[in-house]
Amino acid sequence: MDLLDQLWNGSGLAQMTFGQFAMILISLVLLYLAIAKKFEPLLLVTIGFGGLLSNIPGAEIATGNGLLHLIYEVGIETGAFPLIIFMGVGALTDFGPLLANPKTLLLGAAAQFGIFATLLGALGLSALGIMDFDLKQAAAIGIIGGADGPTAIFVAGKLAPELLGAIAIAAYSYMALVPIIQPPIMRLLTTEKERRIVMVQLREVSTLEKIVFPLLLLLLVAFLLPSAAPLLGMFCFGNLMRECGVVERLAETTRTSLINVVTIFLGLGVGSKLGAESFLTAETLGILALGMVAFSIGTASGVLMAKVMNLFTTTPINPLIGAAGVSAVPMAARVVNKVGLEANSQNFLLMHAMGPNVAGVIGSAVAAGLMIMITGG
Amino acid sequence: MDLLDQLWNGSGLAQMTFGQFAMILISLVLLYLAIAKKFEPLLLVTIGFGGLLSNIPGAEIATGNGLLHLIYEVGIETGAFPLIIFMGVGALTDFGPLLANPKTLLLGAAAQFGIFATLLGALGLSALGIMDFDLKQAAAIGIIGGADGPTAIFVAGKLAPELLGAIAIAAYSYMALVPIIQPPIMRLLTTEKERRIVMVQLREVSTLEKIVFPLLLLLLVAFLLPSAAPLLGMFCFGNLMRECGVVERLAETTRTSLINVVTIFLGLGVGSKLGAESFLTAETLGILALGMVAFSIGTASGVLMAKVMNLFTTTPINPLIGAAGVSAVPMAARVVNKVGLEANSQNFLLMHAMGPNVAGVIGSAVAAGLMIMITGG
Amino acid sequence: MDLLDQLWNGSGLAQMTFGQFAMILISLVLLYLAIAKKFEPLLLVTIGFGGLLSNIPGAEIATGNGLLHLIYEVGIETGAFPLIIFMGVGALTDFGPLLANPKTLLLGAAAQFGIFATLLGALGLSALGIMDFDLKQAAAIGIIGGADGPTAIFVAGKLAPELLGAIAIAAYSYMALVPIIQPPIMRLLTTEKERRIVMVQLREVSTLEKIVFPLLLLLLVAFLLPSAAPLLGMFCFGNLMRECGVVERLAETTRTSLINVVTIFLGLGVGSKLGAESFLTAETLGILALGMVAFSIGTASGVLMAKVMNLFTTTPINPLIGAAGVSAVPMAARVVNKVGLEANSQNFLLMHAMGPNVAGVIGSAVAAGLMIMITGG
Amino acid sequence: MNGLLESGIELMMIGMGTVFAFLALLVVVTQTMSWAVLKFGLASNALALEPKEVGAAGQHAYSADHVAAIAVALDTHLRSKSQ
Amino acid sequence: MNGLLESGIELMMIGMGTVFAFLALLVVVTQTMSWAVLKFGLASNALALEPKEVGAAGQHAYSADHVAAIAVALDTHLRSKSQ
Amino acid sequence: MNGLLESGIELMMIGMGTVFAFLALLVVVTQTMSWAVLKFGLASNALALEPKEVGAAGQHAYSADHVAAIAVALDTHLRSKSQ
Ligand code: NA
Ligand code: NA
Ligand code: NA
Repeated sequence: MDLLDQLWNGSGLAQMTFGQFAMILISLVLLYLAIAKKFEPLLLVTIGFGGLLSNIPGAEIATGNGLLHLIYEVGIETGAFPLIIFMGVGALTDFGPLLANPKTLLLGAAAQFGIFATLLGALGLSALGIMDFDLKQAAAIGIIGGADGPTAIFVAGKLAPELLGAIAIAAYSYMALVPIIQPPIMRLLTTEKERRIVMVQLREVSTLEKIVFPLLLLLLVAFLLPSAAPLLGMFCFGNLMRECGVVERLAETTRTSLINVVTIFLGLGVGSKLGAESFLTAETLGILALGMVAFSIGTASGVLMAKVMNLFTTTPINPLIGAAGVSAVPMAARVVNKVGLEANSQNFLLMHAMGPNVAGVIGSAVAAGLMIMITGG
Repeated sequence: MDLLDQLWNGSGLAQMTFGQFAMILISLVLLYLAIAKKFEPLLLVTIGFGGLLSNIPGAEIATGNGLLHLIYEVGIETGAFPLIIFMGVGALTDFGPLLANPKTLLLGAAAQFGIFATLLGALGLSALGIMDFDLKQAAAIGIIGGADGPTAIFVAGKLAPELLGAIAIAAYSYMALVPIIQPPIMRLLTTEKERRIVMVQLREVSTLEKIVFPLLLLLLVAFLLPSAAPLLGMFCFGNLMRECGVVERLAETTRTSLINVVTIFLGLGVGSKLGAESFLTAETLGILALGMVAFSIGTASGVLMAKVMNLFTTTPINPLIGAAGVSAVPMAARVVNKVGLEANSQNFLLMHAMGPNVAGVIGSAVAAGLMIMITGG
Repeated sequence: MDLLDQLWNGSGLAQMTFGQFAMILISLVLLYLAIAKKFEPLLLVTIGFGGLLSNIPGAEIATGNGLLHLIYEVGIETGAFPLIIFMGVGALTDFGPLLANPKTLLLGAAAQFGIFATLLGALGLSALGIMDFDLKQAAAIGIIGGADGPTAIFVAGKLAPELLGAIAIAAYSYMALVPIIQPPIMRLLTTEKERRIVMVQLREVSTLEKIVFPLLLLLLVAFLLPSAAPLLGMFCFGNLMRECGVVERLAETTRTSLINVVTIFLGLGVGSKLGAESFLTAETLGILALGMVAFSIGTASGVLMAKVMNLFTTTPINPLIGAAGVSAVPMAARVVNKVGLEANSQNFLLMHAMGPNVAGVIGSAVAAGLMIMITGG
Repeated sequence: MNGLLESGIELMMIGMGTVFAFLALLVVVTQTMSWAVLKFGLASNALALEPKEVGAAGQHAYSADHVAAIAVALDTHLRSKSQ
Repeated sequence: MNGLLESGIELMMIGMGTVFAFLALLVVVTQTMSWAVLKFGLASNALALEPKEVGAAGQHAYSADHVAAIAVALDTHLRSKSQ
Repeated sequence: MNGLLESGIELMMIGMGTVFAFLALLVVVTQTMSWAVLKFGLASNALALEPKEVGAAGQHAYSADHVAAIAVALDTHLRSKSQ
């Protein structure tokens, strides 16, 4: 019978490829990690479900006029969603700890070494003939080391959209793995005595300083590194709305309804890049491996930078807080606090680690701007 | 004087057609029913007002670059708005009662007979030369029997956009009329004794079952009926966000701000299809008549199915809950409860009716997917 | 070294024009006024920051595929954002005081004289060869006198997008300056005795009247002035959602999340029109000067109209409330109250001034519709 | 340029005329509507009397501020008693 | 037109068949899943027991209504005492 | 491929240099700004002292939790007294 044939031919069983089946399993693993293990659930639930939808054979949800493809085109190809998320993150960020101790910005700078080392690693793998990444792709992969989901997605969307799925998965997975990846590196590179260092209490920061800082940051970007202006501009805008005190209803919506809605669609849009044919490649394995290296090097650089700074300063810095410079806000700062408490149960490093933590966001946005400018995004 | 002429020629009085005048009256009636009689107000207020705006002569709000036409193109032609609403409905749906008594899924299946009978009716009217519906149009009209607004709009947008206004009006009107349409049919097809049947109390359902169910449903769709994946995928996504417990802020926004905003724009977009020239046709009358038939047959099928199931089972089912299988959540379940209480004032059927009620949503989405696949949407 | 050259050439210092530098200063002044002086902060913070972003050399945020340009195209060029804001304003507006004393609608009519006088002024400056505005531009400039931000942006977007930045800045600046601009004019045109007039207490208005009024207003627009239908239609829609009592969840979202999100993007989109090359022109100075005139004439007309009405009525009107007819809701009504209290410390005019205040919104939307129709928007 | 000024004057006259006529008509129509509502006793009909769907928007008879005020007052009151 | 009616009948039969088959299969799969969850004691595992992230959505053990009710009751109580 | 590695090394050096230079400059600028704010007594000026527009976001001096706590405490207190 004709219609029964049509029904069978239209069914998933008749059309499913092995790759799609594998991707459905991978998506289910992502959902398991997000739900049962609480790995960055806001993004991994949405990306994971998007991945499921994208690999349903014949449904064409992630291609043509399918909803997920439209979401991708409207929000990710244009860069709009990552930028709006960044605005929301700005509206959620308190620069107080950073303003109380601005030197910690240098820790956020050092941790970006992970980005550039990974870029070099990606090019090295290509030089050895193991992988085949060009400069743009290597730059996009490097940004995983920035430990900033929206920054990574923004850069990948500009420089290497074909790798966006793998890069986003790697970025969020390693951000979720921060409590597992960072502590051994932190312990390896510091002595027990260093980990016990008690830091001077942070001064209170005035409202005016908090209002002026995002404007100052934006002006510096405008004068020196305009290519970082979209990311840092939206970040500073969100933060100014938060701090200026006269548009509280806008700030409130930005950090609740707006960021939530955009997170859902960003996740689905990224998920649309988990189609089997583009995700199940050797490149993805390379990206996952390089991402892990990026995180480790970033963590190490931050810690070592803090030790270097201690050679030049009289008010000592606990080198553990350098690890927070990779960003992964606020997870990395919490990890610092936990490792610090192991060494000295009275030493609360959380607020001290928040400075390098948000500095890491600025640092990787600066690195992202540079990459886009130089490799011509 | 030139300008005065221009003013008069631009006025509504000079340009209004009789059709537009009639449609303005019809829109006012819809608003009256929504506001004074509380007929599905969330949709009939917005659709009704959209209808008013669309019939203002010369304002061109529902054509060209007019706002309502843009809304239609962006949100309804693409299918995005009904799908987002479905995600929101998923985030509002509790599958607990269904999981406690999965057999009630069969009641949700039976009630879809209304859909297919109506399809046949529409084709019959065409065969008789009374109307002139082709297969796609007949399928879109049949979906009214699914008693699911967003499903009906989604299908009509794909298969018969020219009938979308009439189909949406019919679907929401009859959903509002459930308390009037269903009880006589329910009483006619059941004995007093049947209506008094007390059902076994539902067991408690664990969180894990609630988390796994939407994934299971989606996988079944993926393997067997991918054409239902957009609708059921977004529905399951919303439900997973609701149940998984780790993205509560996303679920909360989905079932409040997001669904509210999209409801407003969906209503206005549907309203843009109430232009006189496309709505004031014999087809609209046919659709309204067929929609009524669809509802009645769906109700009857659900009730009769419950009676059939009672022939094969030891734990008796009150056949009234079969009527809830048409969906129209939660109105149909409330009607079941009310009719049940008339027969036995101690017999609360509400929770028992919620199972077939949400099963009806799944059932009509499955039917919708089928229709789109077979008639080639 | 090649890369260092590229870095320097890409920097803001190397690329910045004097105009961009000046616009950055102007944007900072707008932010200062918004934050420190609380000048219409919801719009001036967002427009000001948009202006900053638009003048970062080389960042191209407000051109091509830049986020702000996309926002402009999607939301302002189409007219969608001002219309959605108007819907939100409708959901925030209480027509009670107006319904209790409908004659105050005439005060809202009189105050629109500022619009037409300014239009004439703009054409006069062109006739004198000082400026060079055509009829459409003059009409768009005149609307500043309506003291309604979204109306001004909507009209400018249709008739003179090249002047949109200056017109929006002028409109919101003068709305913020209402407490400074209006009182001297009000005192000049009234006697102490007139300012002391105590008005009859307003009657209570029934729910039904509040529900019928927006529909009545829309029908009048439909029959007489369809070109005002987009603006007044969305306004009435928001108001009907507010008053009808059956879609409270939609009304609530409209006046919170939705209006907040659209305000943010409207501000950024308007800010994208503050690029140096289009803003730093003699026309902008002309627009600022004309806008000030528009406000003053509007205020005077409202006050004088109230005095004229007192010649024909037995229940006296305090002429101060005429000044609220320019709209600038609710600032103008508060100014009326304050000036009234100076003359008679027991005379609270706030509620009496709310009538002409919302009448002014209707009046300028009517004027806007007219302008668009006649000058062919 | 004279032509431009002339259209401006014409536009001003027509414009103000229309605005006034429209709003004056709205006055009459509104007054008639209110009169009809009061005349036919509709101001107190079911529609007008039905309470708004308050739950959805979380509006309560006692606002959070109100509750806070009462609670604080009680708190203070009881503390003063306990001394 | 007969052809159209015939496809309609075919579509109805295939359609109802598929809907029934799909939902019947869902019944079986769901029952199996529930059985497995209960069988392997997963219904009470960590996952199921962890409380939902309630804070984010502002759900409190005592709702605003509840608090209002208590506050009002106390208010009344204390007023009556003070007379 | 060597060319690619070379551009990578160059990009790394320029990149880290720029990131450090930028953030170091930001350190100096920020410290200067904070110094100026404190120096000119702006930390306690009207702007800094004005309370944020709290009403709009529904933040109250007494949070709902706080009120709930007080109300529940009172509830308990009065019940214990009434026994
Ligand atoms: Na970072
Ligand atoms: Na259904
Ligand atoms: Na106005």
